[in-house]
Amino acid sequence: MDIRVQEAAFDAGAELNAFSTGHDAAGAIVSFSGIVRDREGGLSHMEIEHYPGMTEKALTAIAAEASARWSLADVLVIHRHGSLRVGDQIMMVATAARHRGDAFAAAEYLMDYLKSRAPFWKKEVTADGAEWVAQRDEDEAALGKW
Amino acid sequence: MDIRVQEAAFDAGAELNAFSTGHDAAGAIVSFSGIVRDREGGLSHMEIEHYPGMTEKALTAIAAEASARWSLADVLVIHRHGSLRVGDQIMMVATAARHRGDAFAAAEYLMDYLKSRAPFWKKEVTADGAEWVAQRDEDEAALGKW
Amino acid sequence: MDVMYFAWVRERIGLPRERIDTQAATVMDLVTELRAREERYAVAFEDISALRVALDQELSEFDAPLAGVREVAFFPPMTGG
Amino acid sequence: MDVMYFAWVRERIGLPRERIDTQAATVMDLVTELRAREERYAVAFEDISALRVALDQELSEFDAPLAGVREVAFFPPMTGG
Repeated sequence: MDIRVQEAAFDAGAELNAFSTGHDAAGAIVSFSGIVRDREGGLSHMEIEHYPGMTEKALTAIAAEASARWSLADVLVIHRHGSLRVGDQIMMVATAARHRGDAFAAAEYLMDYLKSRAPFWKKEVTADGAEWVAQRDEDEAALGKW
Repeated sequence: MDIRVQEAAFDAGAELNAFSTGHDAAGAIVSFSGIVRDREGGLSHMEIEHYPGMTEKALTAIAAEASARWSLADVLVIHRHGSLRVGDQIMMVATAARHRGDAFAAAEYLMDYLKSRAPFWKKEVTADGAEWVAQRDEDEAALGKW
Repeated sequence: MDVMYFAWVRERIGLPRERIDTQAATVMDLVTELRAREERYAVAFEDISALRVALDQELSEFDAPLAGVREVAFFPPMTGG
Repeated sequence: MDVMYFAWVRERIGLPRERIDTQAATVMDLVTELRAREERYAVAFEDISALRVALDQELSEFDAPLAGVREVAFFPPMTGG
């Protein structure tokens, strides 16, 4: 299990390749990556605040729960904080499993819990000012399926 | 939509990075990659046979159906044929969407249909001989959920 | 019509494709004709529940008609991915 | 105890953390104390259904007891990912 909370940029492709090697029996790899998009137009940049200490604990607990629920060979979580521009990678998760169903379910579970239970907050900064991103009802509702 | 059936190796990380750029509003990217594993020990290599012509048609139809069912910005499918060694990338799919739920569902749908409806056949070659991989009951059953 | 074989069907029959002149009305009729040809065909088509068929590169069924079909392919269940 | 604020709670109150001596028995008692301090606290804690609380870095509830807790954090719903 590899959990990283960092300000620095990362290369999702290079991380995927590194993660994909070395799991003897796990031929199924699922990744999710989140990228800063200018959804409404006019986004200058995004600021991501987090709660140092709790963030790592929360992500580790979520990854441990995923590993308990599904048969996984490995889990990777990387999440950035600080200032990000359009096109930047915000975060990624990856799961390795023998069977693809486990890899898919665990990756989606990680994302659903990370989204609503790990202490990150996004602020979108435009020419008109800055606005904290509101939680989407469907993100909270997504937890109901697990 | 980008569908490739090829004998040549590919770099999943580089493909993921290339796929992740340039979708203006689609910040959610899901990828699946399949890697040759030596599950039982003793695997010399794997041979993948396919049905040229039908393969491309079947993959295109599956990707088109996924695009009709979910709100996707883009779909990538790469599948190799020929002789592959342990650790080689067999294939990958990737989906780009505005919302992660669409990206996850579409990627899993693509895999479920690709697995049982695209004309590829795997043969595992060991020191003891060669054996065609049998379809797993759960792979056929997986189609029932869509 | 062109008849193609893949994976272990190809190996049992010993060739990847052949041209067959047939009056078979359905896929099953064609299978019956092929089984009667030689032992290797009888072995390959012994259990059609273990086989799949494509007509002109579209998955089909064994009771499908062959009228107008140019390419028939027989193979085991797919195992890609 | 250390009280921390994140995102718009931090912005409304105007500081990221402070040391507070309190006899509050529960999180809600602490919120009531804070609201009474100054307008900026009253504004930040106006609608606690829009807030989340963590006790010693674990998500908790507003009716949870504070006995033994060293670090309390208030913040809006998380929006990572």
